[in-house]
Amino acid sequence: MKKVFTRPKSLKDMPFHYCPGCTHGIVHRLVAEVIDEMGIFDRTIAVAPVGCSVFCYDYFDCDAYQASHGRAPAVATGIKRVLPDRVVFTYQGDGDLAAIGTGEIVHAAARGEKFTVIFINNAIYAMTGGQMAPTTLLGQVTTTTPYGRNREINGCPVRMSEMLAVLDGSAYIARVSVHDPANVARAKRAVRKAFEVQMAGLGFTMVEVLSSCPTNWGLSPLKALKWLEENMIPYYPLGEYKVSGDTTPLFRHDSGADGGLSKNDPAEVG
Amino acid sequence: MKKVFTRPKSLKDMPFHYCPGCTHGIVHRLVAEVIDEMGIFDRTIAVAPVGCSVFCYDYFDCDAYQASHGRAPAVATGIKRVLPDRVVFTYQGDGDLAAIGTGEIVHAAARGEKFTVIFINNAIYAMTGGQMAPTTLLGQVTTTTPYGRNREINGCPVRMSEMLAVLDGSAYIARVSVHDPANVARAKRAVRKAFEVQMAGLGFTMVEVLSSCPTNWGLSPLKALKWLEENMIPYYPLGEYKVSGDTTPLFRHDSGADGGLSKNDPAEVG
Amino acid sequence: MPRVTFREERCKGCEICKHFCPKGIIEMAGHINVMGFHPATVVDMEKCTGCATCARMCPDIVIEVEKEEKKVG
Amino acid sequence: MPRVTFREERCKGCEICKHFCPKGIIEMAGHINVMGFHPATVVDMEKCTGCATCARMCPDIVIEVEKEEKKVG
Amino acid sequence: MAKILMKGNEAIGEGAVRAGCRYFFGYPITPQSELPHYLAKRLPEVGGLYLQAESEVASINMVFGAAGAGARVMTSSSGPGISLMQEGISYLAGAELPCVIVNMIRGGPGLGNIAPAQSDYFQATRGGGHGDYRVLVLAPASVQEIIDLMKDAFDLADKYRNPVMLIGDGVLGQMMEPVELDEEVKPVVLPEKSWAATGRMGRDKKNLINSLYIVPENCEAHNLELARKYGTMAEKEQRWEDYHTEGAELVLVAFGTAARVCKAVVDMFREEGRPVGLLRPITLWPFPAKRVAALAGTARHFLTVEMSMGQMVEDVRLAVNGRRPVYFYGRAGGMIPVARDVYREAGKILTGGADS
Amino acid sequence: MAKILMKGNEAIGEGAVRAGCRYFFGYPITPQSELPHYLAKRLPEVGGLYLQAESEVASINMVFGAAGAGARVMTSSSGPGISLMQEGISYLAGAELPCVIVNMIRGGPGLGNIAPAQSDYFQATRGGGHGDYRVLVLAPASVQEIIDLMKDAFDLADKYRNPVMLIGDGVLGQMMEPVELDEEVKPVVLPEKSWAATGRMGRDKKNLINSLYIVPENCEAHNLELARKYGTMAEKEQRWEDYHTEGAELVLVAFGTAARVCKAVVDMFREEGRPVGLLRPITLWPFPAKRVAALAGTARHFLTVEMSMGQMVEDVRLAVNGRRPVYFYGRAGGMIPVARDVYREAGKILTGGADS
Amino acid sequence: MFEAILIAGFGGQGVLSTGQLLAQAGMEEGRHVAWIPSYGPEMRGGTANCGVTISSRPISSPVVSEPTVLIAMNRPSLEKFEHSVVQGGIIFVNSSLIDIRAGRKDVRVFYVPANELAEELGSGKVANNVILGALIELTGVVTPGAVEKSLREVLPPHHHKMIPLNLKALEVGAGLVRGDGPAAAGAG
Amino acid sequence: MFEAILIAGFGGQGVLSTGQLLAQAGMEEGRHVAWIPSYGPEMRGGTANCGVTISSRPISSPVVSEPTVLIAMNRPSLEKFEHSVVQGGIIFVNSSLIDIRAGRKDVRVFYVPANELAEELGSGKVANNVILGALIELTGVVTPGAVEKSLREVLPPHHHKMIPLNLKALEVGAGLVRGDGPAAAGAG
Ligand SMILES: Cc1ncc(C[n+]2csc(CCOP(=O)(O)OP(=O)(O)O)c2C)c(N)n1
Ligand SMILES: Cc1ncc(C[n+]2csc(CCOP(=O)(O)OP(=O)(O)O)c2C)c(N)n1
Ligand code: SF4
Ligand code: SF4
Ligand code: SF4
Ligand code: SF4
Ligand code: SF4
Ligand code: SF4
Ligand SMILES: [Mg+2]
Ligand SMILES: [Mg+2]
Repeated sequence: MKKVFTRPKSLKDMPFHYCPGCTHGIVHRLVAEVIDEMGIFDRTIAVAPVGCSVFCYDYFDCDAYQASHGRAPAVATGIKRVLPDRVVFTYQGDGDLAAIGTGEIVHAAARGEKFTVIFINNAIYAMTGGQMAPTTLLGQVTTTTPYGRNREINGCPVRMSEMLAVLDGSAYIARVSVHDPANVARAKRAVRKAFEVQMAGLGFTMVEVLSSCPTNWGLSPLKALKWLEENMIPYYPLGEYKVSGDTTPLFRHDSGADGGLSKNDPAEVG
Repeated sequence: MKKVFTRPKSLKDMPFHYCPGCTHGIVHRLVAEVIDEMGIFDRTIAVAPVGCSVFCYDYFDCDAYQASHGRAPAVATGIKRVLPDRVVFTYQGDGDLAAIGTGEIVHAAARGEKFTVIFINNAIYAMTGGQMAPTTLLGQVTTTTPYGRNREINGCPVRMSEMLAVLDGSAYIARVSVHDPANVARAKRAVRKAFEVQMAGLGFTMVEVLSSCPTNWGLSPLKALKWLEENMIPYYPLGEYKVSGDTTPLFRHDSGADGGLSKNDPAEVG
Repeated sequence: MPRVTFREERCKGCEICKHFCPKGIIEMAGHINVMGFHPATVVDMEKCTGCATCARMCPDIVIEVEKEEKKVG
Repeated sequence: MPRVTFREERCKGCEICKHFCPKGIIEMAGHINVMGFHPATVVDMEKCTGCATCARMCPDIVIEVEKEEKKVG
Repeated sequence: MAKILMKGNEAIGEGAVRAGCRYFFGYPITPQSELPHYLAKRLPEVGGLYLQAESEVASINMVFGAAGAGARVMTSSSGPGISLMQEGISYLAGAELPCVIVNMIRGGPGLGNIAPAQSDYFQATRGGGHGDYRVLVLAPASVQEIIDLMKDAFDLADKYRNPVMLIGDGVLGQMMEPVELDEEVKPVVLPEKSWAATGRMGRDKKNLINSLYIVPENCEAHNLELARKYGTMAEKEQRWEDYHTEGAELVLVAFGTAARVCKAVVDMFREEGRPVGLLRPITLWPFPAKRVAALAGTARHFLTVEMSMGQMVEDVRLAVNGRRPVYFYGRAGGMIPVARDVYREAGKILTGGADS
Repeated sequence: MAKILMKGNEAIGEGAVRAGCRYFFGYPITPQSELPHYLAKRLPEVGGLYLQAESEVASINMVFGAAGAGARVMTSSSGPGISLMQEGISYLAGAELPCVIVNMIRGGPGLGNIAPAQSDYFQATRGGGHGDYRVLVLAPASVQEIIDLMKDAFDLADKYRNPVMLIGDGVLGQMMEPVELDEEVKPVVLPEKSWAATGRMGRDKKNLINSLYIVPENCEAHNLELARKYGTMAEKEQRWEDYHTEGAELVLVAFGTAARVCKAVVDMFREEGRPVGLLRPITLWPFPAKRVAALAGTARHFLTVEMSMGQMVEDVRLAVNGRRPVYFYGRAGGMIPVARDVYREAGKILTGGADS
Repeated sequence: MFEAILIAGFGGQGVLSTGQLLAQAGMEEGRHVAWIPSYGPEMRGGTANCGVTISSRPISSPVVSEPTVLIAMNRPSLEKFEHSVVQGGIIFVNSSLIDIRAGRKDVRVFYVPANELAEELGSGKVANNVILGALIELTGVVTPGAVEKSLREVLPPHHHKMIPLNLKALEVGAGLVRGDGPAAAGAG
Repeated sequence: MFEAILIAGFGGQGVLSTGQLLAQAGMEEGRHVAWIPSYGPEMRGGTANCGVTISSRPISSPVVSEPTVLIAMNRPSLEKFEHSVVQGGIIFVNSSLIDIRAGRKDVRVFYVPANELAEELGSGKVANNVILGALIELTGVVTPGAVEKSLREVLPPHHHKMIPLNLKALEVGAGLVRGDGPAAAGAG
């Protein structure tokens, strides 16, 4: 018997504290698998945010930092500038990255800092109790938009990948989702490519992952995946927004309502 | 005899503290003329930044605020949300707006805050002694890039107008220059349009003005204008980046080396 | 026949594996585990293809999948 | 003939007005003003068209321009 | 007057609404989240605005703008967020703008945790920002007192044109207690603010909201003016509660949640007929130094009890000025003192077995 | 040893380079700009990196990353920027990371001005950030002392795994004075940092840079551990200079620029044969309380002289603990005390005509 | 009188609102009351608990670190809090979900198959109230009348139709203690 | 000995480097010295000034608020600082650019047409040094030899060819004071 699927080595063997059906866990696993497969565990450094994924510094078994809210890109900059031959990644939520940490992410991208950002967009501040995030959809009810997010008051949701792709220093930017097996496979390839581009020294790399928060969305885990597919993807089209250097695009970016990706590759193993 | 040119009323009658040939003064005048011409002096509120233009709160004779470095958009948000029928503008430098204030400007734009930002891009932190700004050109020598701005270390200059235009909340965004009479006239029309779009309640408005800093560039006033034209405009193409609603574009945005504008309208009075 | 094993004590009963199993052979157990959830389990291992879709979708890495090694050639 | 007046004490001698005057009639004075600058001045008012380009380019609003009123019609 | 059960954080919100506050700018953080949740619902009901800012830095500067425009405005956060506001608070104090800032203190330093603590006392009372300035700091100890102090907070802010900080912790914020509340919300008559920069609207002199005094002489004059104001505040606004301090040989000094525990301790002693009392500062700045100094004339020892490694104890020592020994007992990192432990510690002092 | 004229701000930079610092992350602000200018040139010469951050918030977090990676690293700013760093400093202290932070204090509050001041004393010594933590604060009074203390600053930071702050003001930063400097820059042997998170690189246990202790019991234990460390620092690292304190009836207490003025004042008195001395704290935290306490045994009065409305005077009072009157003289908003004025004030005290 | 009651279970079992009901009832009766939830980034959907203090004197700390009564709605809660109950205190064990027995000998332990009894009444949601009924009957900390009144305050109007079911659950719980109900609680 | 010298003029007149030269010379002679510029967001290209203190004892505040010597290179500087000079102090007025006279009667005032003299020497840039020469001759605060040595330290190597011109300017200034130079300074 051969193991066709087993827990990646880069993840410490301990349970996640995440809620049932929370896709943070899937993304952790993808990142760990990429680290394992690339054989870079020993020289990888993780930077955890403040958010539901704060304890990811424990889950990833590599050396790690817990950064202050939103500042993971600055912390990663400090690390990578001191240790340029290491592989550094941050793992950040949408409150962390798209709100309080806007300045840090924009300038890390502008400077072309050579680390990888795993950006979990779940359209909510999950850890603190389901407040509106910059990425919360119009009309979405949260604890701080009890009447639904209103464009007049709160403006429109921010598309970070599109915005950061405008900057010259960004080398790889993709938006993926983990709501079904095909997309999980694609997400993993994007993560791998981001790490590769980082290691090639081409610049700033980021993978935005549309992710579910059943608890704060008030939905069952399965309904949450469906909601993600039906509501988030149309507003946040999947695809690669920036592909630098001699790398070729993994998949086409197309802003069609289906996210432009679902027709592509079938689920892929590994 | 009729006065064909005289000091605008909205500017207090006092000398500017700016260096000889500094174009901050031209931009002040344009803004004041627009306020005068639109007859909105009495309900206009200015928000001054920290930067060479910090004292603009004195020059503009309307009510004014002196905001902490980079936070003018947050201050303006507070003002405008309390007094939605007033006309509010911030006046900010590139250090103020594109560095420390990145989070505030991005989110003011994202929320579609209804005020106008006059953004002075002089490719330098002028007030503090000529340090590199996010907008400093590659190769440009400053007090903190004594060997010239290096892409590997500092990344590429940030194009704020392009980046903010990506956001749904921005309603009018233009980049203009004040290095010659034709461009000064065009700059004024952009300022006027920004105020008009603000008053129409369409969203966030910003006019980026390429501006000279003879002192910190180490050039005579005239050479500084020439340097601006020859070096800044190619990297920062002039034009309108966002025109919302039923307003029609003032001028075409074209990223050609001449800034796409010099062929247009001749100098215009008024 | 592939082998699919669940670390039952880590299962949070989210039903994601069940939903995505192409063979429809995963069900939630009637009992609850230490964390208070009804854990997932394969009810008809015969039908399992070892595709590991369940494992790849499980947010809590509860599932391990083994398969006979294919003979080369 | 248009009239161009300079508030000499406010002139910083940047020469911008001089550079952009389409008639080339602005020069810098030999003396310095209280701020230590050689102020700009029109040397040949006859040639002035009252176009106000100088005034519009002056960063320090030193210049005022007056012109005969055009008769309508 | 209806008596209802209310959470501390919600009481802050309702208290603010009843004080005439119509603007809230803030950024989420535990353990104060119920406050923004409450106000996000409540403010629109009274024609007000809840706006979630992109950060605490933005929040405090939005407060700056709104306060300058003459509104009653507040923000709220906890340790890490309050730290980020320090520049803004210094600006607010420098520009003499009234506003209310809530800090529901959590365990620190750094990310620490979200458990109740009092370790931001120095930051609150000494000014964590730069320059010579003070904010008035109120420390309620019950949900009812929260409601009452919110009104005072806004009034004091306007009276002195100065930021007022209300501090509490997760216990105070999350707990529910009965409060008495007027059935109807009475309209609040706000004071005139002729200094507000609202657009001139016909006013003949311009108004300017500013903290820049580039000439040192002017900046010194401004600081002396501020100091005079702080002096008045220190003179007039010291507040405290005496709990069985009459005849107390040992005076406990504690505020907020720690003071609640200390009351139980005092009860334990008083039931045994032993002379122990509690001084509960309600204003932390100005610290009730007058009262402490007076008690130093009668009491023999002081024991400061804090949910920190010892911060307020400095103010107690300064007020006692060496006349009596001042002891300290503290719990840190989100732990709450247990009455029995404080009782033991206090007992040692009463019987002469502790070091100050 | 060559004797050269050097600006204080440049001396900070050269001192850092000679202490083995190779990384600087910062954001421009007056009056410390010559320091980044200097290092932007100098660091690349020694294989180091000068990186201009997008803000002070980013700067201090870059320092966090670099310090966690084991580097000797520093940042620098002034009041407003230091205020913005308070969250980050609390994190650095919480995660026990060594680094050096420079604050060239300017007039406050708010934007204030850029003139020399000492009004960030509370912020520096009490921790302007949240939670119970301390940073070690050094206050040089001459350009030569800057050079000497920079080395100590980095050594102390590493020794205690704690941020060290060096404070000065525009006078100290902008002035040129002669300094003695080794002709050649000696290579510095940096201490091993087995705790640094550098990637495991074969290490069998992972390293983690962290300040989160979600369980209050653990957070308390962490705070107690920190407190023990701070206790050791307070015990071992108090530094001061005595200037004619022997037999002094009146002891002036002043640091930095103010101390320079006070030396002139002491000279004026001593020339008249009057017993006045100066205690110049070199560490502001830990404050040289031992020395002040000892002097309280012999001196009759203390006069604290500050370029603020009175901040360090609290530490003097705490150390004197009521045994002697402690007077205060200060200038604010960027003004520097004038020797003659201090002399007059001190004279009043000596002859019994002032209020404490 | 002084009772410090700790109610603990899974998130979703309604332990917070049960606590609130109890606090409201205490207030209705003129007692000093305080309610406080546990909070923290614990696994969401995981354990939840709250403390309710009801006293004739002002309440010092509302945090219930030494409960006089523990209601353990699931096994982790029993395991976590059993040791903290004061000597002579009371533990209610929801035996529908907890298959172990409490170890303490110095407290009174009652095993209540709350979910089963509630489902017999027609809804598992009132399981807490079964235990609450037992608690009230046993301790008299509040009166049944006050609880009934409080239900009207605590439940939103559109749930008032649930009040009779809630009352029935309370009554079943009380019956257990009195020994006259359909199922007697097993004291350990 | 103690001299506190304030040198003030327009930006670009080289007052800061003149001050540095003086400080360097003081250091060469083993004095305590301090140099400090004024700084601030004043109009750039506007006024600039620096203070130089040279003393046989350690220097307290380097800020020169009460100069023993004022060198006013332009009119605003004279107007701004004249009043601050100590009784019995010295004021040097650059009469090339200053068309007014000092009002103080309790100080010694010297009018030096520094720009004109410097231009006669071949470069307006050494105007400051003409006054510096006069100052040194008058006060002896440093020796000419120390200044010569310092020029080598202060000027970057590629400007060392300017040293003779600088020395000549100093000599001209000294001559003014001695009364044996080409132009005598007019004491007011
Ligand atoms: C300076 C600061 N402000 C606020 C917080 C509180 N806080 C913790 S996590 C968080 C947001 C989490 O949202 P997100 O980044 O989207 O992550 P998620 O929990 O959704 O995964 C906030 C506001 C904090 N810890 N520090
Ligand atoms: C928090 C804070 N950081 C830094 C400064 C110092 N500072 C003042 S102005 C300025 C930058 C000015 O550059 P810019 O915004 O481009 O305006 P300019 O002077 O070029 O017009 C800086 C860094 C400050 N006042 N406050
Ligand atoms: S709250 Fe949301 S994001 Fe956080 S662990 Fe639960 S489901 Fe995941
Ligand atoms: S320094 Fe530059 S931007 Fe500032 S006033 Fe002078 S020329 Fe203008
Ligand atoms: S391996 Fe595939 S077929 Fe087997 S249980 Fe899992 S998903 Fe179903
Ligand atoms: S996906 Fe995982 S956690 Fe969810 S039910 Fe299946 S095995 Fe359990
Ligand atoms: S008005 Fe026109 S022509 Fe006359 S001086 Fe000015 S620029 Fe020259
Ligand atoms: S443009 Fe204005 S300031 Fe410049 S020289 Fe002409 S008049 Fe003088
Ligand atoms: Mg999120
Ligand atoms: Mg600029």
